[in-house]
Amino acid sequence: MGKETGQLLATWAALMALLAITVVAALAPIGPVKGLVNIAAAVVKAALIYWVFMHLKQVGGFLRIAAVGAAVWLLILGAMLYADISTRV
Amino acid sequence: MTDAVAHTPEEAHKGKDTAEERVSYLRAGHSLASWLTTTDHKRIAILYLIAITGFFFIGGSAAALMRFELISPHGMLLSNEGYSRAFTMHGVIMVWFFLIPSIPNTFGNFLIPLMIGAKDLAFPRLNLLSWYIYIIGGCFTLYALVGGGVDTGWTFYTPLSSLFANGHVVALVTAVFVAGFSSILTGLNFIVTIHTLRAPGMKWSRLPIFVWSHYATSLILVLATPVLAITLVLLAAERLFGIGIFNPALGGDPILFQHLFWFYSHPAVYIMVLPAMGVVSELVCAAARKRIFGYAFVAGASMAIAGVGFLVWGHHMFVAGESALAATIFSFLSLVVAVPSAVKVYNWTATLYKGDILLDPPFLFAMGFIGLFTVGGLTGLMLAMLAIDVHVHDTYFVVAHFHYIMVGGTVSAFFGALHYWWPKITGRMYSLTWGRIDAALIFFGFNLTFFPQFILGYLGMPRRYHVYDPSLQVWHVMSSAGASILAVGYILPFIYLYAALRSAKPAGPNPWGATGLEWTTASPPPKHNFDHPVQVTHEAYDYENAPQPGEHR
Amino acid sequence: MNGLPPDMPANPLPFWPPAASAYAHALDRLVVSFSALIIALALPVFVLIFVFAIRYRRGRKVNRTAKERGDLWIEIGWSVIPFVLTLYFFVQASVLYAQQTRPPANALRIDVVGKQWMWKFQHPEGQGEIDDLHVPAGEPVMLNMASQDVIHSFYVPALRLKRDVVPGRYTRMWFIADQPGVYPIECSQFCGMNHPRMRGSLHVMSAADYGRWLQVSQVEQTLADQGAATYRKAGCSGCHDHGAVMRAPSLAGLAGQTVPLEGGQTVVADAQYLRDSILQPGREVVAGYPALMPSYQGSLDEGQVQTLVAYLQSLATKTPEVPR
Amino acid sequence: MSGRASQETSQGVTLKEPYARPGQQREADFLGMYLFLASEIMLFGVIVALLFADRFRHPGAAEQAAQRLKIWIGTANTAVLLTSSLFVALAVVAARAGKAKAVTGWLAAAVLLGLTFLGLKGFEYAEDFAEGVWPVLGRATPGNLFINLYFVATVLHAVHLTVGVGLLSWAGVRVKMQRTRLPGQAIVIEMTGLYWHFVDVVWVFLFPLLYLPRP
Ligand code: HEA
Ligand code: HEA
Ligand code: HEC
Ligand code: CUA
Ligand SMILES: [Cu+2]
Repeated sequence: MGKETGQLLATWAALMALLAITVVAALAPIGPVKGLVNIAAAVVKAALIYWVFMHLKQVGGFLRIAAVGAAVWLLILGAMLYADISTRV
Repeated sequence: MTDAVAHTPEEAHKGKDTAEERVSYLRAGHSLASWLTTTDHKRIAILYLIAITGFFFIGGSAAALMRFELISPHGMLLSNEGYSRAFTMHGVIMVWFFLIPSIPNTFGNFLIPLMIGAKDLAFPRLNLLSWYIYIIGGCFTLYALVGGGVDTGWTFYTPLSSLFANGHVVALVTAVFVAGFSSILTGLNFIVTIHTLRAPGMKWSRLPIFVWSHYATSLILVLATPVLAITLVLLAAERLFGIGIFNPALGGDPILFQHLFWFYSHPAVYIMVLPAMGVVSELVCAAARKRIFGYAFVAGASMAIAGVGFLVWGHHMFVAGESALAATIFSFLSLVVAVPSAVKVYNWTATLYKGDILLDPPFLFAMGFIGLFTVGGLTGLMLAMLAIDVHVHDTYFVVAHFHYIMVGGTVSAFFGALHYWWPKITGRMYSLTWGRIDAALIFFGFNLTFFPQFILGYLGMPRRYHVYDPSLQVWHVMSSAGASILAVGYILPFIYLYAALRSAKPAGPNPWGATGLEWTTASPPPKHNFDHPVQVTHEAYDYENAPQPGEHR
Repeated sequence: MNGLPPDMPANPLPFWPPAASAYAHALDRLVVSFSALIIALALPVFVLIFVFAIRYRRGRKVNRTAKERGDLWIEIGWSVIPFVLTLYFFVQASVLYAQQTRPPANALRIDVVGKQWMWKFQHPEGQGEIDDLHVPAGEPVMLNMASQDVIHSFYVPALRLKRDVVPGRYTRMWFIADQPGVYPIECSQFCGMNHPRMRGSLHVMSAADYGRWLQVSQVEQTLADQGAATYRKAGCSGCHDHGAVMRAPSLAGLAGQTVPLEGGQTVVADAQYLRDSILQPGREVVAGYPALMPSYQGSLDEGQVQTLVAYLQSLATKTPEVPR
Repeated sequence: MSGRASQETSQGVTLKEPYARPGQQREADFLGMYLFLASEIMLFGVIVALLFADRFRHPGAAEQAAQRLKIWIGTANTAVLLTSSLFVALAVVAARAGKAKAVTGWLAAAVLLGLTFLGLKGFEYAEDFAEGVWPVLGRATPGNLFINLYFVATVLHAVHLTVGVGLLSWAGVRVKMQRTRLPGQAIVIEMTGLYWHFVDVVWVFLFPLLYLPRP
């Protein structure tokens, strides 16, 4: 088993662990924080997949921006939508 | 197939082909199939040119119909529904099937590889695919048109479009959805090309502004278009299955549709104007025979417009029921986005200072662009002012605003580009006199058509009305008269440009004495763009060392 | 027809609309002064392009030396100065707009329903009108607007005001018209086939004329009374009144109160909430009650719901201190 | 067809028309794919934004409605997809090393998992329908809105996944038939893999947002 394969397996294990955490958090009676835990776990999972499986670890700076920059635009959409919906009368 | 074969008898008879023409991309294969399966960016550009011209005339015919109808205050020709269908088809076709692909997919496609010294776009087959996707979208549009049309307006507001409108809403929405993928693929192709295929020495700081503005445009194409795509999917699902996301009766929110629509469509207006700004930057420099004033600022302004342009969409919804806080934020940001536009306009003007100005047709179109864009943009600022918009929203004031930018601006730039690069694309020079007459005709006809609409709008004439108060008729008659002049102005080039194809005057590689790699290769360019390896040693617009314009141009 | 006020001479070449309120005049002033600014910003561009094109045209012998390539301070100057100038107008326009969102408490409330393709108005005294709206001059009037179907937009050019009328929610608009006369009302949001014919007239009347109009068009029941009738007819009383079999919250004094909801949130019982409670009862369920109330979507139209809302709100004013 | 010239370089990489260097071509391929996926981020991002908007507008409704979904199928499917991503990643490693046999093996395994996902999803839909969790006949309750969004999101995801299964199979067959030669054309596997991982990422977000809201 090469070093690279080992890394992939470790990543997979981490992903599965995060999945377990999410499901447990969702079912446990821990109140509204569970929403945050779930989102956070999803973000970490996505980051792992992008970083390792999708080679962001290996590619250059601009490619990294190109790959995940769209998230910033989504945040714009979300923020402005929120600005409207939350303050409507 | 390459050189000197298979001429039509007519051409052989005239025997006027130049040596460049015989080895040009135009002659690399003559069969229809060689065009329809080409992966040469220059040929695909011409495929686009033909297709968008067709759609421009369909959309223009709808405009002609509307302007004819509006001569009388009582509606003399069309039913209410007929008129609604006319402006819906006009808007949809003009926006998605003409203006958005107009400059990028024709001139961008043709010129970006030439300008950066590449053999082709990064993904030539993808480029062809995106033309086919565009054509499929176009077929859906034609189907919706022939099948009786749609009466929702180009904005497809719910719940009218989802629950009430009859007509081929789903077909038309599909058309726009499909065409969107063509946009995405083209944008992606441009970005990758500009990143990876610049010739040795073509640093970012040496890129022509045309390339910069297409780069900015492409970012919007890639990031905004998918939002429209999914929104239209939801709209279709709403209409077909009643999923209720935009339906207030099921707890949905119709305003949400507007948010998503404008999240795309406001950036999309910059898709329509940024390439035109790129064209005008080239034209102004070539006209003044000077380096552009403030290169870094003009290039940066394109990027700034693309970025900030994503933050202002809510200015279309000031009276639609968005919150006052959101409206104020959007209003403010709309003023911010005017700043990079101001930078462009003032830098173009400064570029002309102490220039050596050629008054040839392309440059007249460019100056027309600057003036009309300024009027359109500054009235856009009026619209961005909250209280003013409350009065003029959804009136002819808005109609006038966007035609000033889109028709007076972008279409003028499109014609400017056509006149500027026509000799490069075809190798032949047209009649400059006719070109000048045409530029003047379009400028005059345009103002006569659309200036009265500002007044109509302030008087309170709502848009999408075909019956109106008789006291307003004078302005409408003026507008319709202007539109007929405009129509002549748009048809005329077809005559003299076509005549140029047949004329004996080869243009030579660089008729305007312009800088830019595209002028260093033959006209029309050979199949692989450059006969020699390209090496860039100078910054853009190095007019000090440029050749002089051709004598008879 | 629905054109300019009949008592005004028809202007053969109108280029400024009549103004019927102080607000309209204020807006006109803003527009004129802002137009002056944008002309000032645009004129240099127009003039210079023209002058340069002539002065520096090719073949003319002029001094072309010292070709500048750009200058940071020039760039900053012509971006920042115009921007700052527009900010002044931004503030003014935003202030005017903000005023629009806050109707005065004493405003005369008129309920408006937009439906394909007509405007329905209901006065508090119970008068109903279609496409014609009579209002007193010099008094604040607040329109509480609902749509029966698609989005419409209530537009009175003479007031320089418009507001979309959105299905599923109430939107509001208010004004003080001070110029008696008849002014066109338009629907400015495309709403289907007869959108260009969805027009009406705003009759602004002096206080005396308005009083007379109220007399002449008097109806038996006020809006709240009509609501009370609907309340009984639709069977609301069967659940909500004392002694009903079903356990449902009492509605007396509800309007304006803060209601605790199932799930912990609270909400103020404004017109929008009352409307939603009737048409989408499942959306916000009162804490401690079963979600058993049926939806009246489809059986009551927006106009009837407005009468109900008026009725429920009248209960609040009659008995303000009912403990919940 | 005015076919595109292509040539083999010394490293065995197939160099296509506009490119002069293998590194340049590789960068272009990666950039192109990342940008395409960026556009997909926006596409699915809208659905996510709508889910948030829905939860904001109807507090509590999502928490109620989500309990009607089959959380265990969702969880199992997440595990299935994450594992399939591992297999695809291993296929890429093998492809870069030129081990064609291993590549087809990993790809076949990933395809199988993809099909498992689709099978489970189909079963879940059938159960949903049987229990009346059904989008079309929506009554006027906010919970239905959530369910409808659930259907839009998962169907859209399933369509992407189906395309992914197709791509993986196509790549596997090409490797098997030696139409795609490794390691010279490993880029084919890498690009297909990027797409597959992306579909996985989408699910990683959809899963908690759809299945896990709980009061
Ligand atoms: C190419 C298309 C295009 C472009 C570039 C623009 C550019 C702008 N638009 Fe326009 N717009 C449309 C196309 C376009 N628009 C369309 C199609 C609609 C209607 C859609 C529909 O409802 O059907 C619309 C509608 C529209 C509205 C909504 C109106 C309404 O429905 O009520 C608003 C409101 O803010 C607006 C604002 C602006 C602004 C601030 C800009 C700015 O970007 C303009 C910036 C330019 C300048 C300002 C001029 C140059 C600057 C100077 C000369 C220097 C001085 C400047 C300063 C003060 C800094 N536009
Ligand atoms: C994007 C580009 C674009 C372009 C290029 C144009 C070009 C023109 N437009 Fe259009 N327009 C829009 C985009 C565009 N428009 C949009 C988005 C809307 C909003 C739609 C909506 O509300 O949903 C709109 C709406 C719109 C209206 C408002 C309709 C209404 O609200 O009631 C009007 C009215 O005058 C109008 C006029 C014109 C005219 C006269 C031209 C002219 O410039 C056109 C000139 C071209 C020609 C005239 C073609 C020449 C060919 C012929 C003349 C052949 C004639 C043949 C026969 C008649 C058989 N347009
Ligand atoms: C079948 C019984 C029933 C009928 C009939 C009924 N309601 Fe209700 N209503 C309820 C119940 C139970 C509640 C509390 C649960 C909830 O909020 O949904 C309620 C709540 C309300 C509320 C919110 C009360 C609060 O305290 O916030 C209003 C307002 C209301 N109803 C008005 C009406 C009107 C108006 C009608 C007639 C058109 C009507 N109801 C008919 C049972 C009924
Ligand atoms: Cu109602 Cu337009
Ligand atoms: Cu806009």
